[in-house]
Amino acid sequence: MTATATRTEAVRRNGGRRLVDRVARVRELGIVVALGLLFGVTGAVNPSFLTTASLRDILLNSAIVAMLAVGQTLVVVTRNVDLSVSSVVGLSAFGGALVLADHPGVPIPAVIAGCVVLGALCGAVNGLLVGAAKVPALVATLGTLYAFRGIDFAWAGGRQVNAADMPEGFLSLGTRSVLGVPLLALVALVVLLVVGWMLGNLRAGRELYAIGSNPEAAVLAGIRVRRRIVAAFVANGALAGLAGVMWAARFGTVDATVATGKELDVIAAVVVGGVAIFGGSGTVYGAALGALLLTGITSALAVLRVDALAQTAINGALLLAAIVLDRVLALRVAAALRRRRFHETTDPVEPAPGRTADGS
Amino acid sequence: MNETPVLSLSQVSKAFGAVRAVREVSLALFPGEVHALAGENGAGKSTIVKILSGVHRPDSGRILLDGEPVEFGGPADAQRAGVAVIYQEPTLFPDLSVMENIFMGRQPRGRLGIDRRAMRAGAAELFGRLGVHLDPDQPARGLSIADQQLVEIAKALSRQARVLVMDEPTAALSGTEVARLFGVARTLRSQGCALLFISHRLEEIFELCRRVTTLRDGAYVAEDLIADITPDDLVRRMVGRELEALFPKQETEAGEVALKVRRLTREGVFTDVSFDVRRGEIVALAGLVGAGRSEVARAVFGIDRWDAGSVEVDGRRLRPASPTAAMAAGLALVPEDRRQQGLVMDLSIERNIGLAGLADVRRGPLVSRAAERERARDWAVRLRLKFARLTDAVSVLSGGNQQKVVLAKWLARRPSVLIVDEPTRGIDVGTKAEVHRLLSELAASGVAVLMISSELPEVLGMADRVLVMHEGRLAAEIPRADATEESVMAAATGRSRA
Amino acid sequence: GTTKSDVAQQSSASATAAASSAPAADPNAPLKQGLKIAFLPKQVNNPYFTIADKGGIEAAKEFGGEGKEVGPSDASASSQVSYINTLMQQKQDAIVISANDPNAVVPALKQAMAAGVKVVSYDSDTAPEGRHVFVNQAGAEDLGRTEVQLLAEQIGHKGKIAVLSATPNATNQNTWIDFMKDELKKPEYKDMELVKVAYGNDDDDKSFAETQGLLRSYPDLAGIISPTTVGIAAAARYLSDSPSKGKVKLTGLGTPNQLRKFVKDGTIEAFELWNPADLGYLASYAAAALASGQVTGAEGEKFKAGKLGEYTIGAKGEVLLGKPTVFNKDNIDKFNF
Amino acid sequence: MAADLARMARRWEGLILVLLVGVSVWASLGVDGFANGSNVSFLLLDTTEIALMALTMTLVIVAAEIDLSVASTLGLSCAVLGWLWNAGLPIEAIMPICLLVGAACGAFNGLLVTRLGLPSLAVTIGTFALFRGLAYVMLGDQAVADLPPAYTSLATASIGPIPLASVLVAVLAVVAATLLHATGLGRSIVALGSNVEAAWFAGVRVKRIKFWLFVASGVMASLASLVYTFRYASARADNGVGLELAVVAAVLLGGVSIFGGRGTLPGVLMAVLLLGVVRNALILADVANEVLNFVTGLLLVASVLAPNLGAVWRRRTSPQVEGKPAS
Ligand SMILES: Nc1ncnc2c1ncn2[C@@H]1O[C@H](COP(=O)(O)OP(=O)(O)OP(=O)(O)O)[C@@H](O)[C@H]1O
Ligand SMILES: Nc1ncnc2c1ncn2[C@@H]1O[C@H](COP(=O)(O)OP(=O)(O)OP(=O)(O)O)[C@@H](O)[C@H]1O
Ligand SMILES: [Mg+2]
Ligand SMILES: [Mg+2]
Repeated sequence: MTATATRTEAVRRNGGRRLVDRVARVRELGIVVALGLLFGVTGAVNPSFLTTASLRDILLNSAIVAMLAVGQTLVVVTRNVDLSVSSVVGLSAFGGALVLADHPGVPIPAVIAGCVVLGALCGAVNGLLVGAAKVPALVATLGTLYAFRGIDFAWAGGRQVNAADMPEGFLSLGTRSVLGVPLLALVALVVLLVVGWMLGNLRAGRELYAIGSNPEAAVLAGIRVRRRIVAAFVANGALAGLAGVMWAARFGTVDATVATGKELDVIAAVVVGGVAIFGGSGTVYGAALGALLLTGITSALAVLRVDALAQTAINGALLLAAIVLDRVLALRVAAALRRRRFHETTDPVEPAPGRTADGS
Repeated sequence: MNETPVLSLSQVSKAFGAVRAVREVSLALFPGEVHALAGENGAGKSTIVKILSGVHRPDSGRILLDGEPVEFGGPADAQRAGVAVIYQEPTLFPDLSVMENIFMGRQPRGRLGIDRRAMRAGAAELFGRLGVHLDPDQPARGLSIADQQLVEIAKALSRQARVLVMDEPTAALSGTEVARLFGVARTLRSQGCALLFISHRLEEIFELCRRVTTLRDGAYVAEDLIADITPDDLVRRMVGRELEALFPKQETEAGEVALKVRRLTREGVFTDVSFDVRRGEIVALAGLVGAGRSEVARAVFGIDRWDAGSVEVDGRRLRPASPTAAMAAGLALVPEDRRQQGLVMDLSIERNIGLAGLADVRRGPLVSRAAERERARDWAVRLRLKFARLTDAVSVLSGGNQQKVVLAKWLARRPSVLIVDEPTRGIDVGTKAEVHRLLSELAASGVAVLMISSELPEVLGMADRVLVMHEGRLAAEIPRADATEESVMAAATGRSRA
Repeated sequence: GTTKSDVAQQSSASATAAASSAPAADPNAPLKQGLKIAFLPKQVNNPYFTIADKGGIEAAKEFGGEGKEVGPSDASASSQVSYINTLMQQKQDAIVISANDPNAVVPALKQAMAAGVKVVSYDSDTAPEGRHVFVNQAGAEDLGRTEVQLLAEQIGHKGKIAVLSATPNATNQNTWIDFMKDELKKPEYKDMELVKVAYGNDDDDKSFAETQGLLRSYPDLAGIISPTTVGIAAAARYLSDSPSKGKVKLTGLGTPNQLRKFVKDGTIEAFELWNPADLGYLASYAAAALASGQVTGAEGEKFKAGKLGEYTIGAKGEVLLGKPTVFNKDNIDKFNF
Repeated sequence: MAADLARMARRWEGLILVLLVGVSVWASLGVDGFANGSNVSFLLLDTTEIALMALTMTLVIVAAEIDLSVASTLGLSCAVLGWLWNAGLPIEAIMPICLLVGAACGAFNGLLVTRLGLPSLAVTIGTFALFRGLAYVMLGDQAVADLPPAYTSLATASIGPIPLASVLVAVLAVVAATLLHATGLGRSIVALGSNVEAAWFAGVRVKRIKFWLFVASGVMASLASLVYTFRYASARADNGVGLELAVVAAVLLGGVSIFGGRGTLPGVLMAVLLLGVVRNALILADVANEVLNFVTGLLLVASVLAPNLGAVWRRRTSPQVEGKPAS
């Protein structure tokens, strides 16, 4: 190759690099735009939606789902999924509440730690099934979704733990604010930042992406795939356990049905947040934004005096709109990239290559 | 040489079910020496590689590291022992950046976790050594096969291993990159690294290696010093018989135009490409890696949408972006990436062969299993496919045999225009000759063949006409008589305009 | 084709034809021993039903029968139908059911009745042709009106009020809400305005968000009625920690255990509920009376229900448990359920 | 192909079959009231809707997509039925309209997936809420119950112990199984589920096929809605809430790979039956509901675990790079 050819090529690729950076940012931009639209429009119709008190409420409402979405992201980037989170939350919430109610002597931090460990154990069951026994994650965790809930039901036997049974100090965790920010939201934020940093800056974190991106290659690269997958599930379980006690502290009334069906909300948040469901890409920040968007929609509909019967439909429509908006933005950028003679193979009109395609 | 080998195999065997892929093979790799492993497709070369890298555990026999027996429980163990491997098929993480691919698991660490700047610098340095122009931050998804292979090479180099195993690293590369790679390999050799090199291009073995071990049907045949043998000797050891001429191109009379491409443009990919292919003619599309040859083929076949221009087959214009329409018009495309584009790895051999021609084996609305199998068997035999059962998944076939399945799939359709993209990539000498004979026969029977190839001897030997692409444009059209290594390379590197 | 009006004609025709063929009741027949009575709540492991069914099983023990609770863990009509069929196969003497869908369970119940099984509905009625007797915890009308009265007292008959219900199609809740609206038409409520009926879907999260939404969109809200236990608990929890605590009044239906804390801290002044254990107890006796032939479900028949005394079957086969209890600071500690 | 089938049978379908026979024998011997005509008839009837939706769900999952909106489509179709019935339309006209509504729902999913290239999981989580929400908008809290007795009794009628609805399932199952296992279209579905790109290169009309699979899934959901409505004689907006998980569970238990490209319809049908039999037998045996859930979960995990354990053991003795997670 001649020197000139080399230089033009280098220039071309540098331009490409800046664009790639931009695309990377755009991945979360789509959802930020959607969030902006949601808050802007709702605030315009009813300004009370944008008061600090209201924003606090929304933060508080999204804290638990956001935390679950962060945990779920850990699992999803490895090309797995954990449907059992809602059952783990239920189990942990009930377990924690029961201990607090029946053994008032146990210190609160010990109860919280216990719940986290309980969640981690459930996560370990999932992790071993998926990582060691090679049961597809969807099957394994659909199974443990039923199984953990069954244990919860058997344990509760129709019992309900009420606010009056739990110590005030514990319940106040669910409502207290620090510097005007709800404590639960702070906990979620800390979890988000820590996990986000680990995924981006630790070898182990990057290896999770590698596993999800190409599992066979991960083995060949000497990555301890099994160990990493188990770890991702355990971490997700631990976060679900933490979310469980948070749930108990927040709602005060706990029975065996706590959080039933929440797994779909969590997955929706992750998917809306731009985490590729077939692994390998996406960030916890996106997932947390997804959770914020979903709870934002629920709150906005409540504030907008939308007819109750229409809420579900509008919720679904807005969810779809967010996904489509995100996709259209991504397509725009991809097209712009190609026009700048940048290397591009995945023509969005054609089926994306392989099934690893991150379709979002 | 009487040093101890760094890594050696002693009497190892490995069977997959009934297939005895490797039978009591011994092999010794010495520091400062490039050792070649030769054999036909399915001879067991890649299996040996995977034993050396800890992917497979041998059924019997021993692996010795510095003369001491070791057991590799997995790739991680082999890596720790200083073995770096470039596998036959790229093993990249498409979602991650090129530099992360290179340093996965060994990312340089700074105070706050991974030190991206150091990683970028490291990648750039490796690319510099290989003369590759890749952006370290670019995601691996979408890299051409050649670029993927180059990243694989960089990855292996970055390990600074004592043993470097390369399973057909050059199959996807053209001359320039191969030369660079060899330069790097020689440097490593002189630094005392032991190298194992596999290639179906015999001239490469003779250029780079000192010793060659030959396998046939999984069994050890011979170990020779390269200096002691000729290419013909090597072929005889591999095949066990004499081979006919390598490029038996028949002279044919070109008929009317079958494929007519006019001013075809896909923005940012290729521009203003016009050419004809006539019946009975083999037209080669040459060029450097990344010149856009495959992209033209993809567009013509309807995989990608073109932005301007037209494609006609037998005088009828093709609908853009529809492989179905292209197939109905008699077009066939053997794609360059057999794993992603050519084959459905989980499906059986017969299902893969049948996939493109389901309409031909129909009985009413149903598929006739008998007809499907008959067709598959017919073509498997014609292409000398090495297989146990037609119902085996293609994923268990060796690389070359997989390539044959892709060929069979398309030839079984009896296309009138055949586009083959790197048809002999990873195919052994014997079969390569067969593929060439086949292409030449097809042309003789009136098929118009467009052949994309990065192998100059193949281009020169097979083509009636050579089209050369440079940076997304047709740079030259050279008739067979004028086609020489020099003229083609000149056009490919943009040094001459036709 | 077949249209709605065709079906209406046919069914009215057949209804007149098939009326009075029930065998006569024998009010003096003794309660049979060893009666097998199955309780089929909307959902098992629901604390409310657990208490109710325990009451029922207790009653069965008293009269020498055998009670059990079975049922789905999701409150869906289709899974209740599976249980009805199973109970029929098991040859239970009576099924005591709280219907998730008043119509969907009817075909299966009819089959069971044809096979000789007596059917009592409690808590949430089925369509009348699907059961012999409905044990009503409290008249829908009574409940709806007293809720409004409770709240009106607390807010001084003045201001905007809202309802936080369960799902938009919860039958019980909707009937009560209709009576609330009717009650509000009376002149003494002319200063009260029902501004919104919100639906928390009996989901903690959603009920929470809906309560927040109510307070945001109606900053001058005076009170909330939540006629569902999940809703009232979530609303109480939210209010207890918001500046609106004590200002926005909350009442509705809930259990004393669940709301004890909020009554004591002043979030809730008063709320009401019947005693679920008594409800199950009465239903159990009604089932036994049916299975023993004491009653057939016709209006005016009487039966004894243990410690609760004598009950009379009213119009449309309804038996009324009695008035709900109002719970407040003064009496709440006397109850434990 | 025969060998393919034989191998499949050894792994998956064989296991499910053994379980099915085993549980049935145990239940007939050990559980009162299981082995009698009316119970069997009820058991079969009770699996109808899940079986119907599982047929198309199998095709969709084999094509490496998923449709989580089926139960909501069912609900919407029920709501349309109730609404039109209240409006006075004859039922014979309403039924085809319902099927059209199902087709429209499926087409909507299909368009979003194929035209915009959105992942079907995301799309159908969205339409899961949208379709159910539209059902609420249409029918609100009304329950339409005065449906024509001719149809409601037809839905529960049976020939001997075999319900008519099961005959419908059987006929459609034969159609679907033939389509998947014996036609070119079926081959294409399997191929594109396993490797879209290679299928596209081989001239498979990827988008068209996926689109029509979603349409089929929608139509099947509305067909199931008709059976559901008439069987329970109740059209409500919340009909069939939560069925999608049951359908997916049955399909996965039947040995279909969630990654696409692998699975057989006989396996899925046996799995649907197995789940039905286990449920029925355990309820009859008065096993508490929590145990029932636990057993369902365990069954799901164990059925995949069992064949894998062998593989795991083998891997211990000889490490080998595993491709996709076995399923
Ligand atoms: N995982 C496997 N399962 C079953 N058979 C296998 C497997 N891997 C390889 N084989 C078989 O082992 C034999 C040797 O294959 P191998 O890949 O080592 O050949 P190779 O010499 O590398 O050929 P090529 O030149 O085509 O790459 C072939 O017959 C192949 O089909
Ligand atoms: N001059 C150029 N300007 C911009 N992009 C180019 C240019 N040349 C090649 N490319 C890009 O490089 C990529 C590699 O091209 P392609 O794979 O078609 O090359 P090829 O000639 O077939 O090489 P090979 O098949 O040997 O890898 C293409 O996506 C193309 O867009
Ligand atoms: Mg090989
Ligand atoms: Mg190419």
